Amino acid sequence: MIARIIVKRLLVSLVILFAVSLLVFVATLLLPGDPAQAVLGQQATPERLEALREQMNLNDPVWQRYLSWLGGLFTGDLGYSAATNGPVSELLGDRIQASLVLLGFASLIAIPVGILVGTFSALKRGRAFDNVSTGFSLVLASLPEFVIGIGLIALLSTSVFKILPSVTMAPPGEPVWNFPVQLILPTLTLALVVTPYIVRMMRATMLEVLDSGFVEMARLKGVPERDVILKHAVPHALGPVAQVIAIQLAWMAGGVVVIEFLFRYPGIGQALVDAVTNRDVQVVQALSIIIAAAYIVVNLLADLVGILTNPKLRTEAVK
Amino acid sequence: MGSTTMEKEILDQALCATDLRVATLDGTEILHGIGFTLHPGKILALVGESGSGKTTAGLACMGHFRQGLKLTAGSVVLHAGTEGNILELPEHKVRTLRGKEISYVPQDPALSLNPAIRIGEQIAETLRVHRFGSSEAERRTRVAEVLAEVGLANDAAYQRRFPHQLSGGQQQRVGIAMAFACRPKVIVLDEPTTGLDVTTQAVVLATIHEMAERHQVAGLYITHDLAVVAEVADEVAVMLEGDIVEFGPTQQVLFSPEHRYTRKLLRSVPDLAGKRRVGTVEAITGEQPLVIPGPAGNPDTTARHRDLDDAKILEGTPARAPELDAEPPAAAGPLLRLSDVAMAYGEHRVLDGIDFELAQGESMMLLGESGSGKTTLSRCVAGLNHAYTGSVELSGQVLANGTRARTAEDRRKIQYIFQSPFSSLNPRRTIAESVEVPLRMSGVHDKAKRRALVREALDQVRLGERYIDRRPGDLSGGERQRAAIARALVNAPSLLVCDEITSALDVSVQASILDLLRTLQNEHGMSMLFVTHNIALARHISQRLAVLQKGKIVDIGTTNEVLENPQHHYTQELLANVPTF
Amino acid sequence: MSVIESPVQGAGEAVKPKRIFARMMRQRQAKIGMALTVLVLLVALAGPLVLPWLTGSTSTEFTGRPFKDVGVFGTDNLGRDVFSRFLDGGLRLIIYSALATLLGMVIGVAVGMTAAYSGSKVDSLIMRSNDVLLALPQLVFALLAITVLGPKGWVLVVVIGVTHAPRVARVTRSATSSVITEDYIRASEMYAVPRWKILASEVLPNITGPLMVELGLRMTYSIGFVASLSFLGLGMQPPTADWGLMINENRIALVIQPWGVLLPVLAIALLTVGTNLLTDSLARASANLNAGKN
Amino acid sequence: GQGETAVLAAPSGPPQRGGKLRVGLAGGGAADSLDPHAPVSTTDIARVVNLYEPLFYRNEDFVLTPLLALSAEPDAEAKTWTVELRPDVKFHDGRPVTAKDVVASFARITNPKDPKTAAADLGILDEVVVISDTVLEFRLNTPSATLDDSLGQYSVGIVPADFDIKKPIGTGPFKVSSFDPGRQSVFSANEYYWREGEPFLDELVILNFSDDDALINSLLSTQVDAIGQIPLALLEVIGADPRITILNSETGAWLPFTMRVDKKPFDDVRVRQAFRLAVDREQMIEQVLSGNGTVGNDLYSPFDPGYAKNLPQRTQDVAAAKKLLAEAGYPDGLDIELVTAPIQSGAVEAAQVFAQQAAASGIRVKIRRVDSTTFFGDDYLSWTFAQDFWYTRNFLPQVSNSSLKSSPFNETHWDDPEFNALVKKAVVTVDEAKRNALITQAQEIEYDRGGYIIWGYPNQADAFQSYVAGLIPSKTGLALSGFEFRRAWIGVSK
Ligand SMILES: Nc1ncnc2c1ncn2[C@@H]1O[C@H](COP(=O)(O)OP(=O)(O)OP(=O)(O)O)[C@@H](O)[C@H]1O
Ligand SMILES: Nc1ncnc2c1ncn2[C@@H]1O[C@H](COP(=O)(O)OP(=O)(O)OP(=O)(O)O)[C@@H](O)[C@H]1O
Ligand SMILES: [Mg+2]
Ligand SMILES: [Mg+2]
Repeated sequence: MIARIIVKRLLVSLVILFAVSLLVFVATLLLPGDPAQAVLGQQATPERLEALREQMNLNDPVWQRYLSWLGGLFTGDLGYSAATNGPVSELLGDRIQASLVLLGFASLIAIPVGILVGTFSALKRGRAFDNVSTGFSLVLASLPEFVIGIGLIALLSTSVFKILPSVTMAPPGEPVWNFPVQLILPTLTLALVVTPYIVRMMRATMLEVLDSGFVEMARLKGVPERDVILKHAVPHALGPVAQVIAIQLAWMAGGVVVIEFLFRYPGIGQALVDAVTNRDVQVVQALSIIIAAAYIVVNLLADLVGILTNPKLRTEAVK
Repeated sequence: MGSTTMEKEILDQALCATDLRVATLDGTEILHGIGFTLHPGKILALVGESGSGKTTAGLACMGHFRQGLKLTAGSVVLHAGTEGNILELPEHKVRTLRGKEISYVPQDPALSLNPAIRIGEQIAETLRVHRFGSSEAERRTRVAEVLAEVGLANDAAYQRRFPHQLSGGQQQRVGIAMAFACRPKVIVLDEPTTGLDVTTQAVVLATIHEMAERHQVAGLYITHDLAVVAEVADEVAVMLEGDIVEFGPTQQVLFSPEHRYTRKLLRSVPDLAGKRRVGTVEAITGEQPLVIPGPAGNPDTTARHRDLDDAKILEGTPARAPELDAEPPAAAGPLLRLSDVAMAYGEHRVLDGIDFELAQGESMMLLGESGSGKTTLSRCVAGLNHAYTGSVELSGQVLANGTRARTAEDRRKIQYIFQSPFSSLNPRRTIAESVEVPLRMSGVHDKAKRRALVREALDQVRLGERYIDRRPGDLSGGERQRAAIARALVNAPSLLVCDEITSALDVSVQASILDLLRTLQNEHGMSMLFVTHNIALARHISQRLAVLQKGKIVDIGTTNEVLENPQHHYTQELLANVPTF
Repeated sequence: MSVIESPVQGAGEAVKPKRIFARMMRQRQAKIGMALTVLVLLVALAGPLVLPWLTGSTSTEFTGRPFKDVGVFGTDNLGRDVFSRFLDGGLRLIIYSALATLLGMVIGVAVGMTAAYSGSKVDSLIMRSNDVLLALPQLVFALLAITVLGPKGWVLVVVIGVTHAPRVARVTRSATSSVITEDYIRASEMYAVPRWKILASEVLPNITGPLMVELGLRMTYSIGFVASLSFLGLGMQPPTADWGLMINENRIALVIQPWGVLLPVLAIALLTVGTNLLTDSLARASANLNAGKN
Repeated sequence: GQGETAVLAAPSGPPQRGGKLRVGLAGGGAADSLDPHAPVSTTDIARVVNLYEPLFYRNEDFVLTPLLALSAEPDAEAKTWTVELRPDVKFHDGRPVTAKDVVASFARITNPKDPKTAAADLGILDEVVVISDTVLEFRLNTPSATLDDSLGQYSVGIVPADFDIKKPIGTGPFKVSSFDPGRQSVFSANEYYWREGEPFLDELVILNFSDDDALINSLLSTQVDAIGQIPLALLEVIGADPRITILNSETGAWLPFTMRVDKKPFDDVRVRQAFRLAVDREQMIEQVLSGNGTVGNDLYSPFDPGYAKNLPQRTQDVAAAKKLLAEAGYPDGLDIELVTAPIQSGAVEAAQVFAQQAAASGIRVKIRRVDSTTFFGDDYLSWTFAQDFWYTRNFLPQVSNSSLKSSPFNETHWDDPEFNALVKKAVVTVDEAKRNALITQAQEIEYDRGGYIIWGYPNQADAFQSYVAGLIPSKTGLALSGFEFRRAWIGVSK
């Protein structure tokens, strides 16, 4: 049954991805400037330009370019970067890895901390802990991410305590995780950006669940408070919180440019801005699809959590 | 009484609550110092209308107060005080009593069972936290045993079901099983049968009765249904706005009530036999004696006086509207004719070839259990479901399927009233704004005229001028339902379709609504299709009765015919299960 | 005592917005939120008017070398008075954010309501398209639009508004679909009230609760987005005084001359905290109203 | 290796050998390359300077100095130049540099199918002929008295005849160990390097940064040893850190406003003059450069021996500007759009200062900020009023780049017959004094009628950890001693 639901969602996701690819392709067509010119720069001769255009298939009709690009996607060929004169996959491979590492570490901190703090807040509703954590998460959630980043750098790296490196600098070919100390600040910043949302959602959902009939019933059955929370309340809050986490993760996948900028982190966000300014169309396209796919995958995962924590969805017929 | 009996009584008591006072956090008192005693093997019924504080009192016995409420005074002592006043015990001590010594059956099992935990596990959990039995295996056996006791299957597969895989009645029985699992001495049941159909209700009531008797459990049974009280309770306490206004053995309270409120409450309960008159206006179903029988069939004089007074007041009201006589209904053929109406939601056939006719000025009751298709059918008539096949004729003319396809005149003639007054009026609009919608849509553009018509309609439903600019939030459920009826009346329809319009309301409110409908029928000769699952209402509202089961009409005829000589075994079963007193 | 039909029934569902507002303002955090929001709005609105009278310079005049302690809060990266720029720099940010939020809300609400109301086929079509838009990375969208059309005010507003729309549509749809099952909608259907009118006058007033909450959230997000775009150099055009731009221009000197960053950061933070507090208490107020329903 | 043990005082005494220098530079991206003849970004230039060497180069005092050549002599009419190569120079792989390699290098640069950066400049080059193993003849189609200058650009490095970009080989003090475009490049010392004792470093790491903030932070947190080009406004503060040393170099680099002389309103010389008079140059230097710069007089090439020092310094004159504008038909002032982009630190800032200053003269400037790619995109060279950035150059090479009809980057569309004639004559004048006189005359024309507003020459400020030694100020405008890391050394073992 679960398998059927998942297969169905997967199919829908594929359709969505397909539509995204179409949109992205059309959107990138609108980018001003000639990609070939962008590669070769000002002094390029018309012959050189023409040759490169041919090489980049810029002279084919639009639909044909789309189809060949789409075909490429299926075979893992993401296209050809104008900037590096090499395959896009080569350019992005390390960056995707780096982004995943950042994302992974940040969520490793943010998710458990967010869930714990949110749960405690809900349990201590109206008391000091709740007020402090609600206040903190409110303020953190209101600060733009670069403000948090700049603050942390000034605090921990350059001004107050000079204990952490402020930028990431792995030598080429070496993965970022070989330098764990350099990962601390970007990870921390990202975690601080994301955690408040999880805290707030967890708190709100927990409050709702704690007010629900079955939690009251568990208490009336004489179940000790610890079990009431762990066995009865928390599992119910996980479904909706998973949705929020998914949205946050998806945002992290594509939206952390500012943080990557700040810490010179070699992730895809920076590559994206670079690619747009360089008119590196195929890189923009590839990145958009990758980010969209990431969004869809995490959402799928969140749905899965929702299904697993809700037996009704698990056992009922596929709608 | 001698002192020995007193002592015996004390020894006998399972729970004694005294001077319970509960208030909201901002100081409004909800319970004004009530007290009662529960005895082993006996059931005390706590009755009263919605909001009178029944649930609050029941939970107070468990030492539990809902968020926003607090105890201000009072004590609850379990079997002769071995534990002391449980309201003063620390939370973790109270926890050890809950579920073990005193347990609770919630009103709504759908909300109170954890949807993510299998039912067997939920029962086992109670056993586990109270260290019932010495091993897991022993507890498993107990789970199976208690499931069997409440009449459910108890095999492993059944225990592995999730709550949503059970029907409402089964869920409720799981709740009862959970409450009885640890063999408690006291059990609090909060309206455990509300929302169940009569047949299921009968089974659940029997279960409760039997369990209480067998295990000598003291029960506190909270309800607003007096018929149920007559079935299960040994004693009755009547609550009104946080006070117990009357207390005594069931027989005494139900058949010779002392308090005026109790009498009023009793008078509002419809009975299948139609012996009592519900409300003050006569139904056109036939003459009813204005007699409320006492326990031994003797007329209850106290009640009688009141009713006779009421009857006097009504003397000016003619039994039938004069114009009704002037215009014989049969002349123009039936007002409404359904032929071969059928409807399906996907694969699921909900209506399966419905045929019937309704004459002008006639009132017909459509009876059936939950899910039998009553709402679906009445919505087909009103044009709210347009996916039906077959034909609906009004005064000989076939109507289009959906309201949008019907003419304004068709729409005016058939009016539909929804079940829940809490949902059928837009909370953001004033009563006048809601009531004038049909006028607006049928082309009455003059604002003053609309206002006048609205006022008139509100008058008809006995809602005065002062309600006109209020919003539904400021109205009680009964008042809202009246407003909804006013909206249906404002355009002077010829057919009123009422879909369980009283089932969300207290009995006393129901009585006044029935009153209103009868008056309308009397005065305006309106036809009515009255949908309900409460067969006890039959004689109080309708001349004809149709019984619907699984999308088919299985019994149809005049009310008397059907009630006295039911043809279909389903109707017979229904009639057998109706709780009466 | 004798009244049977005493109106004891629950206070009923949410009523007049006025009541929500009063209920909201009774909460302490709403008062704080209101105070913060009004304070920042006041600075943003009145700021440009008191220049150069209050600070002695306009927001583009030079008062000293860059990053020096001239004037109350020092100078910025070009030697302009930070305080003057701060006073002059809030209005545009707030207006753009407000417009973007409004645009997003209007589109999102219209689409969400239509989807929920149209039911099955149209609904799933709209919502799947919505998913497509959600999956499309926002930043790519913003970058592309701004690169193609240039960082003009209306582009910012439209870009941000459009990225809001699918999210608002989602919320609106779920709010609408719970309202749409209410019988008063059926009643309007029964009287053949035109569909748009049902949406506008029956549905919309009843989903204002979640919508207001969403509005607050979106506003916060807009402010952050406009500021972030300015931070990346894609937002306001120089020499416009703008809080986001100020942060970008002056952040290299955070350590020596922090005011150029701190003032706008503080203002943005206060504003978003303020709107968030308001939103939160609004949510609570409407939740309380709904809780009284039973 | 975080350099915790670094001393605070600058190291002194003889250079020490060994160690690694990590250099952070802003700019560059995925398009970075190691091509010796097509450097684009700052990081490209830094790499090219350290990997390859041209025949001549401009030293820190902007004096043209032989590098791989020993000398270059023109014939009388400056149509043939004889170049003698430095002997015993070896490529990274140990092979000796021969005349053939030089020929191949220039063939690669001027390849008509794929012309490199310097190709336009070397358009006059007909052929390069091998005379002997160490002597070559450069034969020109048009006489040029300044060919040696053209041979002294960093983008004409000599590479082996069989050069392959995948295995980049040159004669520079460093050779490639690894290269990651847009991220970092690691170079190691060239053991065959011809200069005695140099380089001192074992390893050179060049890191790309896309953000000034990150760049400075990395220096402050000792993750890099030196950074090129810090914002001038931060000079004092960064210098105040005892761990950090500042390298503040005067340069002849310029950041002009460009007015298209063939387009309204700038087709009227009075408008151009009015714009030039509207600028308060001192204030420009103060606000944009925090005082770290030299005032300009609307002339480029300040280090050229022929620079027109005699011309009076132009200053802001609002009345005169207004008058000129009124005469040109703009009595109420005029509206103009200034296109700017972050093409160089200070560019966008200068635009803003200009907008503010010009307002006094009735010039209402609307700034349109675009990104660098757009700026250098399709519309580059056709903006009516924009900005540009040039490194230090001498007059004639600069003119051939930007001030002739045939110049590849003639932003102002400058094409003045009188000016052209003077330049044409100067180019073929071998006698230096005469040539300089002609240059002065040409500059006077620029001063009166030109389309550039050259308000100043920004200093180049770099910062490095105090334990780094051997870096000296350079007038070239290139960061960190003109990127000549061959002379850098680490003062204390880290
Ligand atoms: N948590 C609470 N906070 C404030 N008031 C409450 C709370 N719970 C109940 N009340 C009020 O207390 C009164 C009694 O409520 P209670 O639920 O005990 O009534 P009830 O008799 O059980 O009604 P019903 O038949 O509808 O279940 C009502 O007026 C209700 O509005
Ligand atoms: N929109 C719908 N889609 C699918 N099935 C439906 C829908 N509405 C009702 N049904 C099904 O049709 C059957 C008849 O429903 P209907 O509401 O007419 O019953 P009812 O007799 O009015 O019941 P109740 O007494 O509970 O109101 C039920 O089995 C119900 O599950
Ligand atoms: Mg109750
Ligand atoms: Mg129904």
